[in-house]
Amino acid sequence: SGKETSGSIAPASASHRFLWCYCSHHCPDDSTNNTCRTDGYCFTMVEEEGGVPVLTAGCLGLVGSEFQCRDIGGFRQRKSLECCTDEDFCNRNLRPTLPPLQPPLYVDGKIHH
Amino acid sequence: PRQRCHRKHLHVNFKEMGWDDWIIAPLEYDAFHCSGTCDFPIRSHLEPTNHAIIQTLINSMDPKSTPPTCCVPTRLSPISILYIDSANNVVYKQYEDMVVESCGCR
Amino acid sequence: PRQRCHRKHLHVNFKEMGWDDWIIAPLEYDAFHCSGTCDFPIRSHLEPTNHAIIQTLINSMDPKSTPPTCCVPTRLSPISILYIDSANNVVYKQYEDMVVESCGCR
Repeated sequence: SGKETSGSIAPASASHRFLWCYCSHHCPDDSTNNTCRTDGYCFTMVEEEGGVPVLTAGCLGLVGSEFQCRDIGGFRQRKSLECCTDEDFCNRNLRPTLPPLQPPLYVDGKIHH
Repeated sequence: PRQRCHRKHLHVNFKEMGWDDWIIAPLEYDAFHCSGTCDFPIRSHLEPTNHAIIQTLINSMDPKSTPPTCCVPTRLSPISILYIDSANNVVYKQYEDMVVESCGCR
Repeated sequence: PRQRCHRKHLHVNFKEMGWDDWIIAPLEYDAFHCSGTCDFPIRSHLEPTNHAIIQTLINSMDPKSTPPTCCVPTRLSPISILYIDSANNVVYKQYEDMVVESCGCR
């Protein structure tokens, strides 16, 4: 699920200035010191990989940020993403939490995973 | 871990392709190519379209319903080639979109 | 036989994505997507760039050296969405590049 933090501008009206973000895991090739720059949003995401929560962070463009920074109900993999745009490197302090585990389907006495 | 969408070298050798009978120069150059995965969220440097983002979201919800988006060139640049044309003239011509400058998810 | 690059249906259901809390209409639409192989020679309707042609040639000569080119959207069109923004205003906005009109090899 994705959330914008309080104080951040709604996706559609983010002004066309550039924002510096903290970046980890798959920064742009020309990135220096784990930073990147965008016309849109910084993000931090937590996703479960092999049972372990992994944090990644970086830049999202303004185009499509209304979709990428939005809560998504049905991700196959447990993951949660938060966006921000209020100040440079605002994603350094974001700590999204993994959505709760889906309860297994319990039908006529047999547990279906 | 799987490598994300990025630009990689692609050495093109016109001689090996048997084109040194019409191409004078260059006989080789680096065209680059794009390779790697396009996972959610698609970072800004991969310049996703709205459609690419929607497709990526749906793929991550139901991988069987649609494939992930593909890592392809988003910016290309030309090179000029000196060659002999069919009338045996030596020609110097700029060929568009011959070198990958950046890759993205589409 | 493997299907060549072409456009296929992709039904997008914003309600299933849990977005009916902000999107009023449409709650579903056909975004289409691109699928299929990009084999040599790449037909004209797939609008290959020079780079795509060179990469396809090299892939057919030495498949290990580079992957084939990828079937991706080459022409997209917008849709307009009626939604409620974070300040609780009802907004009607055109979103670019939401529907695939044609596919090609890149």
